[in-house]
Amino acid sequence: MQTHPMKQVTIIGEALAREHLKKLLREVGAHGYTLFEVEGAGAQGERSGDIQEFGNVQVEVIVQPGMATEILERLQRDFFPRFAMIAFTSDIEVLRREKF
Amino acid sequence: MQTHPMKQVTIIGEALAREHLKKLLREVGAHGYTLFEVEGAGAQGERSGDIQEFGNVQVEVIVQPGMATEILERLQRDFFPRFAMIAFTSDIEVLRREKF
Amino acid sequence: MQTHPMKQVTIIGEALAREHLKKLLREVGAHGYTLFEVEGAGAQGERSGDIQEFGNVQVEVIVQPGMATEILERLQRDFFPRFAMIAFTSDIEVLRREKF
Amino acid sequence: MDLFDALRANLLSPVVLFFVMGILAAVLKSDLKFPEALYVTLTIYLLTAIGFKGGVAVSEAGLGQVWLPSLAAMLLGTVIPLWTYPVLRVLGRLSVPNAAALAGHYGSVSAVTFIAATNYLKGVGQPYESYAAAFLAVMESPAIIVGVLLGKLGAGDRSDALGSSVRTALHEALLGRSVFLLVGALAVGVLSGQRGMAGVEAFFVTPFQGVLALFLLEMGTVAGRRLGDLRKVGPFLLAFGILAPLVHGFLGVALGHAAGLSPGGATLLGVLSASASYIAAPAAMRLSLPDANPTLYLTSSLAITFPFNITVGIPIYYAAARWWQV
Amino acid sequence: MDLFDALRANLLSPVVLFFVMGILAAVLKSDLKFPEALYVTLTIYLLTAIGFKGGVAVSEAGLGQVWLPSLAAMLLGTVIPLWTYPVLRVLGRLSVPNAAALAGHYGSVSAVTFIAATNYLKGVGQPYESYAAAFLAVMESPAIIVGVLLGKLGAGDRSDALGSSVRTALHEALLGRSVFLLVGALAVGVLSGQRGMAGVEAFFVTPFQGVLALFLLEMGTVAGRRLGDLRKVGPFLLAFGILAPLVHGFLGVALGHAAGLSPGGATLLGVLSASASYIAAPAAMRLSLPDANPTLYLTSSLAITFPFNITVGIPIYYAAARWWQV
Amino acid sequence: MDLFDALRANLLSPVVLFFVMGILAAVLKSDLKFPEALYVTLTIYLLTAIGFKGGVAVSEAGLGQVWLPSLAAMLLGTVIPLWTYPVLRVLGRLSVPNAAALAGHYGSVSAVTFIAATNYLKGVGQPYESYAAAFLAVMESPAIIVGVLLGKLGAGDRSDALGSSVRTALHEALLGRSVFLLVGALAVGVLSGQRGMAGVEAFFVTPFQGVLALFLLEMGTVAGRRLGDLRKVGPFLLAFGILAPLVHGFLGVALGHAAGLSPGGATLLGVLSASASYIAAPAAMRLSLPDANPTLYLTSSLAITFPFNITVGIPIYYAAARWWQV
Ligand SMILES: Nc1ncnc2c1ncn2[C@@H]1O[C@H](COP(=O)(O)O)[C@@H](O)[C@H]1O
Ligand SMILES: Nc1ncnc2c1ncn2[C@@H]1O[C@H](COP(=O)(O)O)[C@@H](O)[C@H]1O
Ligand SMILES: Nc1ncnc2c1ncn2[C@@H]1O[C@H](COP(=O)(O)O)[C@@H](O)[C@H]1O
Ligand code: NA
Ligand code: NA
Ligand code: NA
Repeated sequence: MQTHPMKQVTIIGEALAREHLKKLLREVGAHGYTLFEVEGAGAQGERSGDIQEFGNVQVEVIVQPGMATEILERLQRDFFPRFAMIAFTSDIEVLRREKF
Repeated sequence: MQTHPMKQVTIIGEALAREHLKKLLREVGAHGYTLFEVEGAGAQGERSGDIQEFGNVQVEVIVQPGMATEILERLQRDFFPRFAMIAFTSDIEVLRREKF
Repeated sequence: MQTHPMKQVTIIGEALAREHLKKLLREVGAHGYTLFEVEGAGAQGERSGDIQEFGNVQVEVIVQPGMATEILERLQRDFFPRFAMIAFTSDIEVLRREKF
Repeated sequence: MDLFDALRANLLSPVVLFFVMGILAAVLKSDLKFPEALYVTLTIYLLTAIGFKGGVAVSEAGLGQVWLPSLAAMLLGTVIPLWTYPVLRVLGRLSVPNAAALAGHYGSVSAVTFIAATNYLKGVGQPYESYAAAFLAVMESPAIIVGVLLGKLGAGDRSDALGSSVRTALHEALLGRSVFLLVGALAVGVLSGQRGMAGVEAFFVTPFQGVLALFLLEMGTVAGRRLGDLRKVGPFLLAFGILAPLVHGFLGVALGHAAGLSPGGATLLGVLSASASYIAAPAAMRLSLPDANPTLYLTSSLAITFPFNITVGIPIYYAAARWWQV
Repeated sequence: MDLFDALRANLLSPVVLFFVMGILAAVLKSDLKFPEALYVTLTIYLLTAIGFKGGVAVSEAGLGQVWLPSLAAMLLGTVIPLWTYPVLRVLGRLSVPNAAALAGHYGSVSAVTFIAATNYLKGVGQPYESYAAAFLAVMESPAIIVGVLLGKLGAGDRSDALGSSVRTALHEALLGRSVFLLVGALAVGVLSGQRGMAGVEAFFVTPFQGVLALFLLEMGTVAGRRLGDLRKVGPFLLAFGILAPLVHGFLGVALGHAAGLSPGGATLLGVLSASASYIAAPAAMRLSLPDANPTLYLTSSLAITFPFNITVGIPIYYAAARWWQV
Repeated sequence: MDLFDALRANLLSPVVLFFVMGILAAVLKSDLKFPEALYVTLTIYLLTAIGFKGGVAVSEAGLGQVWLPSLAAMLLGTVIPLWTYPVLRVLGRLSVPNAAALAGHYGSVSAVTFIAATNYLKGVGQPYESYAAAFLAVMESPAIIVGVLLGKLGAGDRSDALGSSVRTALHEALLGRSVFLLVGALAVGVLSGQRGMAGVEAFFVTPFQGVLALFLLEMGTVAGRRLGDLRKVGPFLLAFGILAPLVHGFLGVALGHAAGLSPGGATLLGVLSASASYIAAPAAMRLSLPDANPTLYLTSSLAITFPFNITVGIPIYYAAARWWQV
């Protein structure tokens, strides 16, 4: 079973950023993404999911290490100042490297 | 705190594969799984969650490295040709190794 | 892009433990958490999400390694004996270490 | 109408037929699955509606008429665990926490069973005290507290630990979703009265029975999915899950009769007494009696007693209430 | 009323206008998005209600009157794929699995289109056999099975693999959510009859049209989001997605007429025959004919045929049914 | 009916009592929590219903009668931010973005408050121009745009950045879920008219008040959960959150009177003018004025002004409208 190292970038932030995040991923050229709604709490207080507009989304995107860095830089610059948000990367092993 | 290395296998794919994935996990003998609905996009286009049948599920299963490979092989052979799907593994540390 | 190593603690267990888990995280002093509802199966049988009270929640919390151990110890001691639950840690890289 | 007709009327009602259909869906492994949000929504609607209607009825009847039967109902809920517990300990050879948890479940009530019963009485044209929802409200919690106490004392707990877990149970029992909705809506009904009812009747009353039918379709799938656990609970609990409701049902009918309720009202008190909680009680027990095995109390209350009451129990208690009266 | 009025009455009905509004929401990229749970809930409600109503109607009319047209409907569903397949193969130059999958979709039915048609007939005051929901129930599955068989045999499958995938298709087709709800609710309706209807009418019948309007608002967004794929399917499927329903629609009307249905009933059989499945069939095909390209069958059934029928198809079939009669 | 009776009628209505019950649920930390899908569903239903009803009313009354008061409403929404902004800057010592964001919120409207007001008028038997929903539709967006402009110009933005963020705000304000549903449903109502209403009335009109009661139960929990933030916003915003609606309310009533509206219609214009947006505006401001602090505008609009209007504001504006008339 031949697997290939990749980076998973996880972004958790307020639902309002949803479309902006999708746009960012298109711009950097990610081949795909996965998204779901979550609740949470952090520096910017509790964000319960009862009103969609006030909730959070978690976005997971699997990319090559280089693109991971690019995404983080864009988040740092354009998103962190505006949205309640965190982001982190983790090392994963995928099948079919050409997909990512 | 004694922790033990394990593999987390994450499978993201179309909701129609749901029961088939559960079956696969039973067959390889996984002790458990976690599942939730997500939306996403990839090579096979956008899969928004508005119609269950057209949405995605994300399945997380924690297993011994050997079983992880087995699951990936089965996915490669039986699922990737039929379903919009990705899969990857990551290294984690669990408590109570005997559970997995 | 300067990133910093952190621990992600993932807890998956029955929804009834929800408030207790939040309390635990407050007590150990975690700066935040992310939570969403999942279904799953394990040693304590299948937990489908149709009745909230019978379903599962997945809690993700990003902390310094030391706090990760503390959380695991508390889970081991106070939660595992009472609730259907698993927990594990994984290594991640975050931006803005001061947030965690 | 004799017992046979009473049964027939129930088994051929859409509400019960949809329930059976739900069980079939689970047994045949159809992929019919209600989204969790729908389950929560239907619960919120049913509890709010029944509470609100009950409250309006209370404001009409006046507390003077309501307090006595309500007190009787409350007492009944409180004492049922006291004999259920020893029976389960001695005859059932169950551990202290298991017996205590089960005792709490059977002293408490199932709102859905109650609602199905009101629906049944409507169907057969039997009037009943429409403030009966107040009985439902006062019967849910006490038995849960008693059950927890039995479990803790039976385990010889140190008083402080005892205090804390009773507090947990109290919080669960009084501020848990179901009790809160029921009591809150009751209060709203009492305060706004008939005048308030006029505006919202078309939502809380008119479509009520249909919503119930849809909800029982879902409850059928939920109960059906647990039928597999019947093997796990053993013959004793199987028998208990059917005999306990019968005994408690007749007792409730008798008490209701003594408290001066109409046959309809006596039937409802019987149904409440016969029903077992499967939401509030499990939640409280998981937290306050963690050593009790959920499979036991969930299976017996949800997979045995609940279907039994919905299908044949209700008409039986009704027949008893009518037989008593003459 | 001539064709023009028939069209006007449909295009200005809230149900269709909300559908158009939904398409606009998708095209204008408004952030209007229905939660998945709401979609599932509305489907459950609509299928249960239509099935239940139909069942009650069957119990009123008696099987003697229902079996013949139902059989006709079933046959129609079974044979439609048999000529659709070669057409798609030869004229459309589609691969075996794609042609077979599409054939299955167009032989099967869209419950929502059927419901919209009953709603339209109510609107123009045209009576119809209210047991027609039975046609819907018997037409959904057979074509799917036939489609899968065509695909497998066309690919010269070894019989065992064939067996297994037909079994999958059967399971999907018979125990899939939509068929199960429809058939189950039909049975409930038959058993509980008019007497049972009385209690739940206010939920399953009275608000029905309004719920349908809301649902079509959502279906508009769903269909609208797929309009982008029209480029991908090419001119042939564009034409097919409009001509097939017309041909099948007239055929259904004619057959309904021959089977002794009223103009209203004939219209409904025409609509069923003209409609293409976009839930049950895709689900079954994804699993049993994985080599078929979902974009082709989903786009043509959901983004072409469905909107065509909802907006102009229904009134056309109705006009045909009335023209035929005179 | 004097102010006291007006207040009493409101505070004892189920709608308001359920709202209070929701606040209690949050304050008492009951685990009552509505699923997000239910919240979205209720919003969709309420906006669609109110828009559709309004549209039908417009088609009845004719644009000739509707345009003047609608224009007045629109102007009101546009100018309110113009004096609110300096007040917040000077008296409140708020930063440019905070003052601008708040100004936009209070110029815009809360659909739920409007709906509660129509419900209140129904309750006290006061007729009103049923096309008033058109005012709601035209008042939501303009103030948001003005607020964003104030914030950008106040910050001396370079015109291009200005353009882009105004465009974002425009998109949010015109294609955001609430505005789109409202305007879309209005159009549907205008096109299908009374004839279309007949079919869907049982869903969009009859149960409406009850659904509103359920929704306000939820809104109570939402508002209640934010009460904790009251400490954070300081005494000035506390006062502003109550005085601004009073001032704007009387102004709206006066303007409505001048525009020839009935006391009922004038009350509604007063309510719209007094209400503050807590969905559309926050969404737009988060994106277009990211430097504004959400805690400030969400707390004042959702935890102060909204409860104030729902409980005592509406009857006060009504009393004013009646006093004015005589
Ligand atoms: N330490 C953490 N662990 C897990 N999730 C977090 C953490 N901090 C923040 N989050 C998530 O990120 C969202 C925004 O964080 P913040 O900007 O700090 O309010 C929160 O609502 C949480 O869902
Ligand atoms: N690069 C990616 N990162 C995260 N999720 C992905 C990625 N590619 C695909 N997915 C997920 O996997 C599903 C199926 O992928 P695909 O088969 O490429 O269409 C998509 O709908 C996404 O939910
Ligand atoms: N091996 C596993 N992989 C993924 N999730 C698991 C696994 N085992 C248990 N879980 C999750 O943890 C929950 C409780 O596990 P348990 O206590 O073993 O019943 C299950 O319902 C699953 O959601
Ligand atoms: Na009981
Ligand atoms: Na067809
Ligand atoms: Na305003």
